[in-house]
Amino acid sequence: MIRFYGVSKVYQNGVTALNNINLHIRKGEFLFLVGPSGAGKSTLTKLIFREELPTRGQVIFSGKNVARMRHGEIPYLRRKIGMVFQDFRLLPQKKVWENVAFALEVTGVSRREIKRRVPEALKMVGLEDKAGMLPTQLSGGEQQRVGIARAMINNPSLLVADEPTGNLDPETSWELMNLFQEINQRGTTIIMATHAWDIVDKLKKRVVALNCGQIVRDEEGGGYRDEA
Amino acid sequence: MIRFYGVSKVYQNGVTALNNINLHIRKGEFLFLVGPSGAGKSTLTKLIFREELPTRGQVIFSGKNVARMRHGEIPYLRRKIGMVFQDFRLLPQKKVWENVAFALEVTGVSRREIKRRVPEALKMVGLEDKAGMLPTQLSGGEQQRVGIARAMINNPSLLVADEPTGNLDPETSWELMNLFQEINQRGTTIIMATHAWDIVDKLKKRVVALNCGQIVRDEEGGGYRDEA
Amino acid sequence: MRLSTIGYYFREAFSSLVRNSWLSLASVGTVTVSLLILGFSLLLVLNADRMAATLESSVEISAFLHSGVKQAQITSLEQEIKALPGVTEVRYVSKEQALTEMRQSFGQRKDILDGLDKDNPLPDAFRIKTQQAGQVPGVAAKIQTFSGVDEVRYGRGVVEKLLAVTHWIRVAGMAIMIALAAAAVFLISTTIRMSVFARRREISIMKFLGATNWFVRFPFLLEGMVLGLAGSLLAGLAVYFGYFSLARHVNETLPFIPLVTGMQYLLIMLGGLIALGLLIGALGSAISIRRFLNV
Amino acid sequence: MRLSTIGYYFREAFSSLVRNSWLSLASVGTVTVSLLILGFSLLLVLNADRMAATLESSVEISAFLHSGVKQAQITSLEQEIKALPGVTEVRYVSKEQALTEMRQSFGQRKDILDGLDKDNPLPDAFRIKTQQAGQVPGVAAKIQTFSGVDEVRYGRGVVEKLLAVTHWIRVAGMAIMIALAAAAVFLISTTIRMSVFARRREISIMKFLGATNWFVRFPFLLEGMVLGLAGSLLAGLAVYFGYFSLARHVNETLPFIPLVTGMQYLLIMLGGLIALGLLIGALGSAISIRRFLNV
Ligand SMILES: Nc1ncnc2c1ncn2[C@@H]1O[C@H](COP(=O)(O)OP(=O)(O)OP(=O)(O)O)[C@@H](O)[C@H]1O
Ligand SMILES: Nc1ncnc2c1ncn2[C@@H]1O[C@H](COP(=O)(O)OP(=O)(O)OP(=O)(O)O)[C@@H](O)[C@H]1O
Ligand SMILES: [Mg+2]
Ligand SMILES: [Mg+2]
Repeated sequence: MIRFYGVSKVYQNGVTALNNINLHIRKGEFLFLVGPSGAGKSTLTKLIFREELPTRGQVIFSGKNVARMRHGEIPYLRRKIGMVFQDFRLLPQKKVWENVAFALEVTGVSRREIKRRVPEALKMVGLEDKAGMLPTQLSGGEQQRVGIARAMINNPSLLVADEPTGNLDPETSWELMNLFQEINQRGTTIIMATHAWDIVDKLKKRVVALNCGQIVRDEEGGGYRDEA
Repeated sequence: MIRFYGVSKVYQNGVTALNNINLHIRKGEFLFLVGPSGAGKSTLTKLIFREELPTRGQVIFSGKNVARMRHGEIPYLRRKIGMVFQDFRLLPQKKVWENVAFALEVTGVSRREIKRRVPEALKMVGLEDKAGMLPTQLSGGEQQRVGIARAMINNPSLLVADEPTGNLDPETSWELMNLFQEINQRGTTIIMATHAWDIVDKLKKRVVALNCGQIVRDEEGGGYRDEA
Repeated sequence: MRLSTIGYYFREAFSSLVRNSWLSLASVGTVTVSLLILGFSLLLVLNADRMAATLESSVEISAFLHSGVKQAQITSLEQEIKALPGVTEVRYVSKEQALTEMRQSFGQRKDILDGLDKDNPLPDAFRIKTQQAGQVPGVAAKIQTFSGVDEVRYGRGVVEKLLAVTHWIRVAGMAIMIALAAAAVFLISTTIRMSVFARRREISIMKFLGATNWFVRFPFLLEGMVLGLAGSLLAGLAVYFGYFSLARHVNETLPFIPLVTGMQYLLIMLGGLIALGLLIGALGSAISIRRFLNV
Repeated sequence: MRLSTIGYYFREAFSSLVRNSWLSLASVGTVTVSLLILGFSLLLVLNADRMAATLESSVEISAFLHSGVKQAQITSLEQEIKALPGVTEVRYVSKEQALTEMRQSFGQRKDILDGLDKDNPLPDAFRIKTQQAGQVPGVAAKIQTFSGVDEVRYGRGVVEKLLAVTHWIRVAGMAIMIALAAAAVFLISTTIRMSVFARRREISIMKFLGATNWFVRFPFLLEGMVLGLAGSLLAGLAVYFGYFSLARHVNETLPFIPLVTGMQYLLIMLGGLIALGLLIGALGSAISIRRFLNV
């Protein structure tokens, strides 16, 4: 589904965030992206949905070179990807349900359908009673869950979650991980950048470890730390 | 050092975030604030440095009623408290070192002193090579560490950290926890709201557990979960 | 475009107006104030131009005839002069009428001219007006060549001065209008750009969620149009009522000064103002948003 | 206030100007454009007022004397008239001078008055000017009572009309100035308020870090002053050079129209513009920031 061919990313200030990344993520996989702070995890996810462009190399999504895409194609690429952002990125002036609904509105889903699906999604993340609030009126963990609901509502073929449990208590984190596993079983590919070692260790999925912009480990069914 | 007397907080939209909180935090203590997402941990910390005012009850800091303080006194209250915010709250237009220096600048510390202490603080959180960057050019964990450096640079008598390790890998988290223990030993009172159960369990400090705005447990040397 | 999407555009535009009420008010205020200034100075220029035209039309040529010209020749001369291009009015003044007029101009001291009645030294004359003051010298030269005409006179220095002044009034008026219209466009589009700027992060988030450029742009465009329309309608109403009460006031105290009150001019002008407001509002939003869409 | 803090204020203000270069430019632009409009219309009003004054000062009283008044009495009459309050100029015109003047006004047809030389029917007269046109009726009435004075005349209807017009010019000029100054203040302070608004989160963060209100406010105040000063200096320079080249141009093509070019007026006006820019810049920032400081 996604292939990285010799991808490097050097930011404008000269920081090399990724260095010659080669990676193949297959359809239906569940992949953990781990590594210390500043290793390049977020940068890697940003290349997939074209928030950033690679400095060298190619990122291929469903056979298309993401960097070479025409401008008109980008929105359609992004609609296939559900993104959970590390910094949430909620629309500050929209209510919780409007934030979630927005991901449907961009695709032109009917008002009726929206009214049906948004409460469902909010219920999945346990926020059905916060639908009418603004993001500024939520706790950190609640904001994070709004972001998760928004990423999943579209039934995207790929879910990219950047540190989705950083502000959540262990119980809520596990509930969400069950949700992720469920949608993964229904066919959604999942890439999750995380520091939650307990989750990674328990789930035994494919683990890609980054360090200083390079892949230092790519292990099927691995743990958070290198077992070797 | 801090006393909560029958404190309740009802937000303008009618949400009861805290309900009749009675709590006494002594000088030099290290206290973990735990509880599920939306329990009221952040709200409790916000009452201490007067981001929010209690709806009922009193918050006493060093013998002064925080809510009754004159406007001119508030800045001096806040300078005694080092705050690590859940949402970082870095000044987006200032470089990393300027963000950290700002906490000194408000108190009128000389330029020379600032030039000496800021690199020290950045080194403590492992960001000495990011001093010249803007917050938008940092990874999530790096931003979080800038916030921690800023909170500690003033040698505050109270350090309030709201989820300070949410975006950090386990190794970096532990380094920071060692730093926290060190400054705690030097006399700084520490209140830390967190979901990091492994840290809470290992450190065996005082644990105050919140649920739905009420204190459900207050245990010296306790773990993240109720052992009973 | 799907119906649900069109519904979204309108809901979005209006709820954004309400949510950003402070920015909206500031934008409407700027549009109103800028177009008020523009509107009132347009009226000032219009009136100055009208005044210039009135002044120009008061310039007269006097053509004095040889003494003893026959009545028949006078009639044919009048026809000839009337036929000249640019001539709008020809009036015959006999020597007797001329003396009476002169006497009147002397007021109470008219006895000065008492001795002249028996042997009136004044000639018969034509008084001629032209369409535009600029045609006076040419017409005068033509008339000079007609037989029976002794001497042709007009306020030589005065006409040139007058033409210079009215030319200046027109050029300056045009320059003022262009400058003020540019200033209004600048002020309004700056305000709108600032209010878009304040929401640049929102725009980038929308793009990351898969919104097309038009999907993001359209509500802003609608919002800009509403802001522009509201501001320009306010300005238009204020100009309309302000100017009419002013014109009434001027008419009472300075009845001799003719202000432009023809509805055809005013309505065109007001229509132009409102169109300008709408246009800057819509284009300003659409253009301002462009540089934030590229994510 | 510590020295290090003062240093911080200045560094902060200037680096903020650079960081927010787009907002800064927009603010400077708005200040410049608003004050340009204000400055040029101030000059317009100033010149209209000057023109009104020139018109008013051209009103003259003629006092005709009885025939046969002695030279001694004429001299004392001249003294008496000069002593009247408001009188600025008294000119004696003998009957011979009057005839010569009249002849000149007849131009080529001056032979009309040829017969009058032997028996000049015109009286000796004084021509009197007053400080203000409004004093004409009073002065005329006074002179009428002096012995030796036969009749006093002045353009009765004309003076009243003139006074009405010049009164209007002054009132309208004042109203325009006040309205435009208010508009400039509104436009500039809206822009500054928007640029503060765009940084409201920053302000609240500073407060949470223990900054006093003044610590947050002062750099904004300095920044506002710099923006206001830059904008008003630009506007001042443009008005100054624009007006002088305009005045030179007018002077060449319309030498008979006296434009105000006295430096004392212009410098006061430019000083006022710059002070206004500085003031709105500083106050606008300080006031705009207030509602975001309360955290
Ligand atoms: N916009 C940017 N401009 C410049 N440098 C950047 C930018 N974004 C990230 N970086 C740098 O690139 C490196 C990798 O950043 P990235 O955000 O990918 O890390 P990460 O693995 O997500 O870390 P974390 O776990 O802390 O979120 C870091 O050193 C960071 O400072
Ligand atoms: N500004 C606000 N206005 C209204 N309600 C708020 C506001 N801030 C928080 N709340 C509500 O108050 C409750 C407690 O919020 P708080 O931020 O204290 O939770 P928390 O314990 O910090 O949670 P988390 O672990 O997710 O950060 C939540 O239900 C939240 O929705
Ligand atoms: Mg990251
Ligand atoms: Mg919280």
